[in-house]
Amino acid sequence: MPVDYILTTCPYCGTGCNFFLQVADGRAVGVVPCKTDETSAGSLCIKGYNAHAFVNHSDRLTHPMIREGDQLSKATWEEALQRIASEMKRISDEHGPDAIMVLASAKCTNEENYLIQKVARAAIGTNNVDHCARLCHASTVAGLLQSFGSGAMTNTIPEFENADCILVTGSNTLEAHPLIGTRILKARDKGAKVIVVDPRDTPLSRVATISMRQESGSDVAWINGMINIIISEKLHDEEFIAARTTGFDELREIVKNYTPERVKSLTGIPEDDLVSAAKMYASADKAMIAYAMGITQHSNGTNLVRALANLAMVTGNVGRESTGVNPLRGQCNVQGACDAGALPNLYPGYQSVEDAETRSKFEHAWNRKLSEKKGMALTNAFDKALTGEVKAMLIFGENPMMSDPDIGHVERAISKLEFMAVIDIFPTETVKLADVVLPAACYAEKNGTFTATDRAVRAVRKAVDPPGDARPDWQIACDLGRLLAGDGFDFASPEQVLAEMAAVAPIYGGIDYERIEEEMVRWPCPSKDHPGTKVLHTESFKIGKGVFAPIEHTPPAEETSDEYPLILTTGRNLFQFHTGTMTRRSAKLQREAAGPYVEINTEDARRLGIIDDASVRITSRRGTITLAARVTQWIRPGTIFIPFHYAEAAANRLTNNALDPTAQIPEYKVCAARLEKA
Amino acid sequence: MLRIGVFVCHCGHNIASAVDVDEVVEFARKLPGVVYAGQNLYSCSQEGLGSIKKSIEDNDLNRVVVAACTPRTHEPLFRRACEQAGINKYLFEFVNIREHCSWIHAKEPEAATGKAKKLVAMGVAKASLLEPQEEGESAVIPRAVVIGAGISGLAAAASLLDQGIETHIIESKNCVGGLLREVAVIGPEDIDSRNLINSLEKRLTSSPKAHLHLNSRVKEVKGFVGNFEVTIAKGDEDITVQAGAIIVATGTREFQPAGEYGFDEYPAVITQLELERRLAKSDFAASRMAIINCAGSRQPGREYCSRVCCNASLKNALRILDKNPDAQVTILHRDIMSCGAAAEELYRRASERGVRFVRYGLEKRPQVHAKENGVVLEAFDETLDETIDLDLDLLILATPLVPPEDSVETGKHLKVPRDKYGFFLEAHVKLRPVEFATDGVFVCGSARWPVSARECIWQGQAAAAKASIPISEGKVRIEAITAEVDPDRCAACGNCVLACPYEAIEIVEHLDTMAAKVNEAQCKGCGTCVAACHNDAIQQKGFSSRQLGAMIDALIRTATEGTQ
Amino acid sequence: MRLAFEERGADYLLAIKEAHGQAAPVLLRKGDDAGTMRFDVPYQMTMILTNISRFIKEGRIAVVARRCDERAIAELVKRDLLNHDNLVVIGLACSEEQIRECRCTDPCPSSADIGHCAAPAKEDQAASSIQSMPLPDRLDYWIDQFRKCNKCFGCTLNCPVCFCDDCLLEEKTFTPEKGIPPGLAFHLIRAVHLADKCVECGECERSCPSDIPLLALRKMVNQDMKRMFNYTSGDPERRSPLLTTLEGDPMEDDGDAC
Amino acid sequence: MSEFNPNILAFCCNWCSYAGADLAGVNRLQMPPNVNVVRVMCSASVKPEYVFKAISQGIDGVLVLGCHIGDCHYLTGNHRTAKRIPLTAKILEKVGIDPRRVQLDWVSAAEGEKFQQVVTQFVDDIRSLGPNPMKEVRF
Repeated sequence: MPVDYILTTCPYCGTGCNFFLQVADGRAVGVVPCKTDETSAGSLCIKGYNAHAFVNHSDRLTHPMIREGDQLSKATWEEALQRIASEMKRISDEHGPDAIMVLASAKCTNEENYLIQKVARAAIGTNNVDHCARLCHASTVAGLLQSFGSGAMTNTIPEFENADCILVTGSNTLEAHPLIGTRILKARDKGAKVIVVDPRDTPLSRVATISMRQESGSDVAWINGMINIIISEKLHDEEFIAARTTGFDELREIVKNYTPERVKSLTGIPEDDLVSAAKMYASADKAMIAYAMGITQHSNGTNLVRALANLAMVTGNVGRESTGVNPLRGQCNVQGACDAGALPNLYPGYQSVEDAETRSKFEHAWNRKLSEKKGMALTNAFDKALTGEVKAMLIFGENPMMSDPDIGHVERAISKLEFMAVIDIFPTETVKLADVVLPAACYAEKNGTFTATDRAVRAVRKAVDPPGDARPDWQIACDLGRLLAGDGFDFASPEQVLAEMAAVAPIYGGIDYERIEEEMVRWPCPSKDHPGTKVLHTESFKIGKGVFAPIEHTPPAEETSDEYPLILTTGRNLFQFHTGTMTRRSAKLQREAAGPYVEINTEDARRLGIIDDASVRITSRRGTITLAARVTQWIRPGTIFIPFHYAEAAANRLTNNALDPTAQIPEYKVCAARLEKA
Repeated sequence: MLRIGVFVCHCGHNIASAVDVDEVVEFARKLPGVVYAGQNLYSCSQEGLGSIKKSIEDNDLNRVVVAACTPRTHEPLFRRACEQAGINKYLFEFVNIREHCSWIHAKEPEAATGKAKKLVAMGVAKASLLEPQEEGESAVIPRAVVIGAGISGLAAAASLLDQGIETHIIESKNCVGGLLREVAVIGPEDIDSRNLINSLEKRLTSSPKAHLHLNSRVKEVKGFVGNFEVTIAKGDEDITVQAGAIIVATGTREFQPAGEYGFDEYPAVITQLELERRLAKSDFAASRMAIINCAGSRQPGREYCSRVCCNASLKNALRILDKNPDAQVTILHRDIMSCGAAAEELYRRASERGVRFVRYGLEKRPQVHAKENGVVLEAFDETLDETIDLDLDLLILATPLVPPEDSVETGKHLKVPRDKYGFFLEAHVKLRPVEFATDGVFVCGSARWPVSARECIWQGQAAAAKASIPISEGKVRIEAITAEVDPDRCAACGNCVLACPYEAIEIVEHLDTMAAKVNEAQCKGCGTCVAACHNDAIQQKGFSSRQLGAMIDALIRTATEGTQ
Repeated sequence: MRLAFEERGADYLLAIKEAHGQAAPVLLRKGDDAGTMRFDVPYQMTMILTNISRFIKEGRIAVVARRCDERAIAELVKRDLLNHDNLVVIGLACSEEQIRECRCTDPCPSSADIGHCAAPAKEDQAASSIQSMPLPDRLDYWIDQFRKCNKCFGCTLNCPVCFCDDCLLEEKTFTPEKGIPPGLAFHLIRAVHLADKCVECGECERSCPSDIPLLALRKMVNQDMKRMFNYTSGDPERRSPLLTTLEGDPMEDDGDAC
Repeated sequence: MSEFNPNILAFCCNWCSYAGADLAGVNRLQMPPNVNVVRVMCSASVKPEYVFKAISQGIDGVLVLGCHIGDCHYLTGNHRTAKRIPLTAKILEKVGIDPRRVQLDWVSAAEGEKFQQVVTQFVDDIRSLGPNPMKEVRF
């Protein structure tokens, strides 16, 4: 047929919208929203509408390349795969398998992530596998596992629409998860109260019922402050607390010190607003919390997540429809990559690598002896590369030269590596430093599944052929697996891969292609006759009782000084996505937000003599970038914001790689900086 | 890299008396892209232009903004200066702070200065987005059309023919000569008007290149400089003439003062032209006469001085005395405008020969009363401060000249403006006399203002000289304000095709799709298509949406951020 | 719906069918398995048709079209953006529910091949209630609505009569806001662009993730077009009054300031 | 809060109304200093987009002036203006902006006095309407 409409899943944020790729003459030429899709309901965001644009871009990698001196030269698949396999074997033989770090990708399918972690664990023999969830929601996974026993969104996207109150913090929802943001708007239009807590006035905060701008890094204070108000106003759910939780008394003791006055001094939030917000949240019948990087990307990220869990449990807002604690995952398959075990401490389905019983289950399934040692986090791997403990990296579809904090540090670390292979669709900043480059197929060119932020497993369908010699990552992983290990990688299709994953990961136990083809299933789904799960923790928590965690406010790792008087925070804008690899190659998206900029408050700008669009230089303790000023009243005075999409002025040259001790997530959201006219 | 120079003009006191030029210069200096800001006493003077040129070179400017008077008159001058200094003339932007600011806010210097800053900010904003343009050229049809065969039209036609230019003359009457045909002699030198008309007519009839269309009217005019198409209605027949230039010499007519001073009521009350007619006859017999000057002019509704009447009254008074030395002639006047030595001599002679001059005012206008075989005129003499009664055989009203009835039509055909009395408005009285703002269309004689026959001839010749410039050059430049399509943006919806008043746009194939295309020679640069286009695929050079958008932004910015 | 191929001699049929549990647009050729056809989901067929027609240079396409599609097609044919000779229109009568959703006053296709014509809606409650607000309240209302806009361009991309590939609203010339929401001008410019072509299919409102009542705005402007120029979009005979001279369309003087 | 001083944008066509404005200047006809003229070749080139942009960003009023119908230097250019601009004002009314903030009038090259009158009247109108509410709106 000359024109086809292929139903598939959006490759951008984790909302998991389905749409039709319009294919004509073998090319992806457009996007049509799917009116009957439960998630998107016939709408999309601007990125979704442009999801076809980068697919045909002339920059696509079309053939394998091997480094010869300063140059990457065209090679055959045979040569390139052999080269990777032999280097991996050599380094494993010389330094042990733990000298190799494998990075999986939140842009790859569940099947591919499963295979990539299997390459690391079963073929190379190391648990050193991680992916960019480390940089976004590692603290969520850690925090919610501890509080609730499950590190995922407790509820689902459509439920937002029916909530009575929605507390959004650290999430610029309308820009970063547009179709979740608009669900919140629908709830608002139906009368729900919306509370937004963010150092920036986001598009959502402008239509919110209450908008509070806290100082970056002061979140524990206002959360504890709200809990304190709720308890002292007797708005807490005693029944729920007694029946379903432990540790309430310790929490009560701790939060007592967080009076509205003290919270104001720590956060800058006016007392009245805090009290109103607390009452509003606590007195709603169904109150949801949504959060994202503004909570997780802190050196106390895990604690912050647990503080939000405290808030939800205190009011009994867990385990029912339109309640819960809802981390909004930012990549099309970051949820799935975690589910599939692309984490150094967890096998597929969140099963600990340190648990002997689990390990033996996997050893049996994979027919291999597996490492007992917990692997290395992505954020630690670059430190270890500098010290020489890590010698090689195998990177699937990640771009640490843009995405990781303190890029200067990453660059130095990569230069120390003996070998780095990168599999990607575009010549990213990281690809340029690789020893071997393999061209991958993008989402439109392969079959598979993505798991959305609300645990919905959604089909990705092949619409067009990959360009040139590019191949899907699952085939590449299988090829590498076979070369390194021989058996265990003979999959003819992603369908077979998911079948194996379902067999070892109970939360996926009942999920297969036949079901995915026709219905939307959310894990946990332990068996074929299980309908999947919308709301988690309905009867009891995964770990039995929910655990209150008494958390104290701690200042961020880096504070302002005379030399660096401003707080720098980073994030997304609507039109670009992450390191810009795809969106900056989509003409319309690029036109909307073409170049790097820093948001600075009108008052600060006046004081510094900076006008809109003026070129400014920003310096942190780690680096300097030059970019355009965007003077706005939408950001707190004293705080500046840089979207991290732009390689020419990469925000992560400036950010701090201070890590959360539990989750090893870097503190992207706070560092000290100086701004001056360029 | 933008390097804008801003030059603010004092225009002597014209601007500087209301606008604080120093302040505007200081303000301009801080605008984005401005590297130089200066001021001139008279920017348009040799000295002013020289200093602008020098600044362009010294400061390596690539955009020039002059804040002075109106682009309608002075833009060519400054554009030329830019060209001489090596900048494409389309990189020049004019800001009008005189007509649009200092002159109309003369009593509010502070507000005028604030507004001047806004206007300068807008001009600079537009200038930063100006682009160099190439002008197109178009051929000129070596033929001229003169509308009107009065003395001005005849003089213009004769002059064109002298230069060997084929000329069509369109006359609505059945003979040439126009209003002058009704006047026997032309004062103050007493020239025989018939001889004058005949000699000019002879120059036409003797030339094979002259085509005189009598009993004809202009029916339609299409086209533009160098390429007009004039349709002439001659009886039942339509003739189409292609021409490179058009001269408007439609002349004037005498105002008929219905109801004033007993006109239409008493047969003894006549107009000056009627007097001319009677004087031309041998049986002229009246002996007691008065002439009222400014009858129907210099009064509310017709405020202007008709310029030719005073001399005509003096001349006719003397002619009456020549015929009947005993005649009593009184001239009632408000001021006698007899400029020049010859006319002043006329006045002296009239006084010497007993013509009585009575000055009247509008407050106490002369009254006319009935009388057998004449009228009684009761007039208040301002000089004597008393009322006098005059028994008259004839009362002559010196009424003003007014535009012919069809001047409205003529104006519409040619798209040229008329003033509030209906006379044609030239582009600028001093800088572009006898030219209309519309290129290729010229005006002469009393069509533009009541003038004497002598001036008619001068102006006819001047218009002919101007009209011959494009014809002898053989080509005209098309100002680079035409519309342009970005075929990659164009959706080929045809909005512009439909909107264009000139049918200058068509949809053509572009790569594998369709797009609009502007025929540049047909495009007149109105920009109607631009407003019809939904996605800015069509832009007018020099008036792009980005440029105008930047002007709006600048206006908003100066309003919110102040003009300090 | 084989009547497209057999009776009306089409080479292709554009319709909606059931696929993967969803209603999906599909282009069929004679003999293809249509599966289960769906007529209950209001996809904007004209928009899909226009996109398809760029790639199908030969052959006639049959399209399942509602009344608003017919009118949208008329607008496009007038502008030579679609060739009527290459189209076969199969009329689909709207259900009562859809008429209610669109507050549609003209729901019945010229030939109702599928379904039965239901009664048109009387008036748009949303539009009239907005119209009845005093100006300051109305402005507040719209500002609150437009603040929800997250510039997905769904209203333009899914619009059957929005035919530009590059949209003016993507430029900063008239809508200088960086980021979202775009300002008031964004919506006003769209309103004027659609004034002489909107067929009130309601797709802008349906595809708006933020539920901005865009159809109500369109209807209000269309009423003005009717009042001022006696013009209704979708009339195959009449060109836009905004592009023609006054001779073509003398203005009704409705006593306004202008 | 100081006295309301409207910030007004006017589009004048080159041939008639700009010349009329010039004539008003030549005749020293005094008028309020709130109107800032942008010269365009024909009033028909005034995109409704300019008006919407200006009003959305807080300009208090937009005045569009062209040649009288029948006198357009570009034949029938201003016929489009005669329809476009009133529609533009109507659309503004739909979203709650007073349509009197956008006015269209015809001023010939000879009508310096009319230019003065139109400007004075428009400034008065805008003064009575008060500041454009969009000035206070932060989207």
